[in-house]
Amino acid sequence: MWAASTLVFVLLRLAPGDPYAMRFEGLPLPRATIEARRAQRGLDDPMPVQYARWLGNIVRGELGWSEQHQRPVRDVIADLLPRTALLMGLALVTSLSLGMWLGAWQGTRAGSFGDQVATTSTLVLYSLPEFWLALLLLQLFVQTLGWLPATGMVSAMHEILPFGERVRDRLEHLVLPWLALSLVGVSVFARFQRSSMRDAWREPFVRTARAKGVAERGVRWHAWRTALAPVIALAGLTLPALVGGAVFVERIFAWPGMGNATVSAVNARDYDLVTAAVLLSSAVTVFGSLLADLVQRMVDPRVGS
Amino acid sequence: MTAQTTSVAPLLDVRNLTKHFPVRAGWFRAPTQVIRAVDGVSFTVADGETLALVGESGSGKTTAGRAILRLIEPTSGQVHFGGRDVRALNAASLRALRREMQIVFQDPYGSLNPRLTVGAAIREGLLVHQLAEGAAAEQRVRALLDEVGLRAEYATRYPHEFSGGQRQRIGIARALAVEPRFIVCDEPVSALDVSVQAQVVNLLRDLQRDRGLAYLFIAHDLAVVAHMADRVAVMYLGRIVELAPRAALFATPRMPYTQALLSAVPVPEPGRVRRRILLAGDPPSPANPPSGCVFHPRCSHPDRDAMCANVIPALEEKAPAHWVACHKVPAAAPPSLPSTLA
Amino acid sequence: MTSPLLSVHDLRVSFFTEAGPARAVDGVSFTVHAGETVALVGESGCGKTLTALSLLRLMPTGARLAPTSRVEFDGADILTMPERALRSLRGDRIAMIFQEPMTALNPVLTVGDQVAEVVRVHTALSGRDAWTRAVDMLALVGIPDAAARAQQYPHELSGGMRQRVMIAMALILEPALVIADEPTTALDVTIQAQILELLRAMRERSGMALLLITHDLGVVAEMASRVLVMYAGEVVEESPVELLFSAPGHPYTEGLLAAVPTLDTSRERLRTIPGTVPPPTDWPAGCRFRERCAHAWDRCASDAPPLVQLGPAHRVRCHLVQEPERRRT
Amino acid sequence: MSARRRTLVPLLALACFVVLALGAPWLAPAPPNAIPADGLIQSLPPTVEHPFGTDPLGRDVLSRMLHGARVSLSVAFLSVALASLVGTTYGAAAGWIGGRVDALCMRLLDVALAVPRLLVLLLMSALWGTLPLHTLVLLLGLTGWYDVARLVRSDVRGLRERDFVLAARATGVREARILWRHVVPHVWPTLVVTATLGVANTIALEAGLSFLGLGVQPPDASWGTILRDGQLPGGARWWLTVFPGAALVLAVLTCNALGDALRESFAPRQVAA
Repeated sequence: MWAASTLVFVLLRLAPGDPYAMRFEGLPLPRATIEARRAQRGLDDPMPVQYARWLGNIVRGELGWSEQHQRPVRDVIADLLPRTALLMGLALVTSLSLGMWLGAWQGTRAGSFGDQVATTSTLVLYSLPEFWLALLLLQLFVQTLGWLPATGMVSAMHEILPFGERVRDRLEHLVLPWLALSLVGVSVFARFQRSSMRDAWREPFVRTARAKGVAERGVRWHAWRTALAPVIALAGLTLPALVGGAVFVERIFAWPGMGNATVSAVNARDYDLVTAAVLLSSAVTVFGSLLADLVQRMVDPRVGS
Repeated sequence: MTAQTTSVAPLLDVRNLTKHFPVRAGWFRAPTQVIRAVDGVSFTVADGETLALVGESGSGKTTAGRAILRLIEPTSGQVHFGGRDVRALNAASLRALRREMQIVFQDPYGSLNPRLTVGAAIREGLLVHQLAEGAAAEQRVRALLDEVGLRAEYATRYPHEFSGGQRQRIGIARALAVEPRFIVCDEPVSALDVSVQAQVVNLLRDLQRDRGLAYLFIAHDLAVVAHMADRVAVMYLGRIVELAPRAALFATPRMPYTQALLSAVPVPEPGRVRRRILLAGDPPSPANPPSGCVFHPRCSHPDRDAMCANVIPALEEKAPAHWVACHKVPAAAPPSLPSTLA
Repeated sequence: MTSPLLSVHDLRVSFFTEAGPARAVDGVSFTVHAGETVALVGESGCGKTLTALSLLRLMPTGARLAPTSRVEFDGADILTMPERALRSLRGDRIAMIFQEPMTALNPVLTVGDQVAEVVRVHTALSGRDAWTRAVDMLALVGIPDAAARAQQYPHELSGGMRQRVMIAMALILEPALVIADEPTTALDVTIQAQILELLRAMRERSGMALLLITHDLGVVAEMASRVLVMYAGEVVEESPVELLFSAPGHPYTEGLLAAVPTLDTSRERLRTIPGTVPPPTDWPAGCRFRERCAHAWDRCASDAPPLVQLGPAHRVRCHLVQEPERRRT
Repeated sequence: MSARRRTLVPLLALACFVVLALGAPWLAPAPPNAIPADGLIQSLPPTVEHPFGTDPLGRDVLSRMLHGARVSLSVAFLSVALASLVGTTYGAAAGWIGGRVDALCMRLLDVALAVPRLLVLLLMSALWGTLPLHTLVLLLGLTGWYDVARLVRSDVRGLRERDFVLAARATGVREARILWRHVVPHVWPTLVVTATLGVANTIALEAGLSFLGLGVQPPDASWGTILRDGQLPGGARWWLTVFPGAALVLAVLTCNALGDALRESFAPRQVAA
């Protein structure tokens, strides 16, 4: 985590000029004013001092001021994060469970007709960029068929709807972003689970289980248990990609979450908010891979010993 | 303290060879433990002689073989080959020395680069030591293939087209290409079927006779060793526990471990009643070897005592040319234990 | 003679490979009586492991059994019985021990679990009782501190201990027949001695029959009462063990015995069998050993020799049986 | 489908893409940025004259797509080439040297992997303002080599212990020659497969960035910018979503299928080796 934030700091310094010079470039402001702002934000201090302050601020949770929202970055994030977490969490659970189920099914009958159909389907799904899938879903279900409400998290009249309708309204807004994120995720996990299950299926211990008189269901369970660890490791490594996918999907469905706000912040040069978003996503990634590591150790005693 | 058998300087002289592998763990790979794979091993190999290094897995025999060639850098000890201090050589002189010291590996599938033709693999040594080039090199490759009993036109084929026995012949041809005086044979026949194994054993012996080669023959199969070796060194947990001429070792093994090892070998003679010494449990881990005599926790010698548990026995000449590391074997006397094979 | 426990008749298993069809097991017939130890010997590629696997219909995918093949166990044909009946036989009446206990055991389950699973699958015992039985069995096969070891995973045990776990798993329900496929090949010689001793003791204790698949003639001599020698997918000799070693009938058996290095030979050349075992896609016509045989004559190339009864329980697949004068010395 | 055909079909498809991209100036009915002379500046659905329709500035979509292919493909190929170069060097060095150097290299890689790639790119474009094309290639390349490094490193580490490498060393072969003759040829399959899958990934990523307005900048055409034009206010224009999107998916699919097929075709040899 510390290393990741250092990396972000280095990345910030790598860019030409500095964010303040850029932000006020071309604006009819006196040079002195800009210099004053720079000094005020400590950008004139030597690099190590800046670095120490940067690190200190992060540790204290001081993420800066969002020029775009005119609020502290911390507050902006507190509002946005739960919405993104909802979307990503749902998508992750769906893709993991469905993908693992499909992949495990394929792995035990590798080469069969059903497996080939599934392999081709997941390959195509895997090749669909999330943002285009999202655009397509939007075009089809909203603009052409008109089955689902356009974008956002709730409709304009949400507050005055009765309770049942409100739930329905929320679900209707959720379904497309969830679908766009999950479909691609399913293909990722299915592809991986297939190959790890196929490998496990060829291991001699599968034959041992059969020789013991274990029924096919139990034999599949034997194989699946050993094929689990690599998939969990992958799930940890996939988080950055999922974050990336969420950015596009939120953007297209105008889902008011972190991803959407990050892109807006980039366009508005809201520099503190972008930095915070990068830091936050790194934190999620690090946490995710630590968690994956932990679960992996739980399901496979060989890992780490 | 060396097991010197000849008065002339031996071809290979290994003294107190030690290789400890650090076990690294954690983020920055700090060593947390030491595996004492080879722990103070001394022996000599004379010109044209075969010394067999036998032991079970984990005894350190393979590591010893590789450390001598500096394929693994030894932790300490001296290795002299043909009078030169192998450990003191710089990279260039070491490469030059490798013309004289070669190795044949156990796994006939892993020891040949699958992307090189057989000819290219054999030729590589000729090229790096500038022994032959072009048509001359081609000629040498064909002659080498012929010498190991393969057809010369195999030179253009790839390793996967050959059986295990044939690959092992290719590996031998590759080692012979640079005309070495000494070859470390690291379990060269363990992976082969019985009938093929016999072919390769005979080939190795023919080559030794024709070329005056010296072998360090690493093996776990005592029966093969009985057909290959002039002298035999038995390793257990990184140490040599017994070293003797072949006939003496097989007829009158003295160290209790050697006796147990010999008695464990299944003999293809049904109905023959033998006194079998069954060792209890598994060999201890080389990361945590027992104090004193490394064998003492499994030893069944009737006089086993505190000395065995606390004092490391030296490898001593208990009978002419018969070296034993055991407190309980009396020096220069008839064997204290009844021979298992008598 | 009582009816045999296991009777294999004309077992044929084939594959389709890139190089054409491979008749990996080609007309193997033999019997195993209750309490008997029979060894199946041969070099790699002779079809002995595939024969063993076929007895429980555990062949790898792609292997085909000929419709005429029969494997009768206690009167029932294993090759045609429904999957359910077969499952209740496996592990309970017929058990298997595999060569490499590292890969043959499931790496992510405790060894106690894997032994107890056999009990749970075949009996009505609860999980706890099955576990207790598993721990008792692990202790019986000589695993020290079995209750603690049962909680460990295969990679935490040594090779010898793992093979003891395999044996515990195979023997826990006291099967009538145990098929052991190279049970000691992956082990060191002193550990091999322990495992062979254990198998002998267990056999005496339970009276099980043992079909021992091995390439090691020393192991055969120590363990078996009857021997089947396989070469190129066929049984070439069947013989009581003493007779096999004292008077081998088939040139291949003879060659094999001569090629085995022994401890007390003085340093003379080993005898060898020239050439190698042909691949199963390319068995020679006539006698399959002909190309490596010192005695072969034209009849060997044209007629495939039948398995001829030579004496009581001694059968040999060689034309020399009928024309012993052809033998070259 | 046989293994051979599974490789050949996507390979031919990829070749088609390359030919279309290279031939864009001759194949395209109109220059990519030409606004119609008759002043008809509006987005029209497909007609015979404009088979894929026109964009909000009245430009011919087919022509823009053909020229966009040049940009999309060259950005992807160049940045993957850069990533492969950096990743192979880094991974091979870490794997071959081993020990503490290797451990340190891998920890650094973990750190780099912790920051999601897309967000690094977002941050950079926020700081740069707009990214010139060569900077985009550079950034995509410099953020895309982690996988290559990891895989090459694990391959090299495995190879380092192989008997045939030891045999070469025992013969007296120099380390450089061992690397070149005995290690590099075995890393090739990994590299080719990862690079192919990397191209697929990068094509999609560049399109995504351009779609967000942060990648290729107007008026230059790339598949992503055309898609972005389709989202401009003024009603649904399906032809601006479907056609460039289909091209994008086809290109990504082709590379993924090729990568999968190559991996399968390399696998048996690796097993045999």
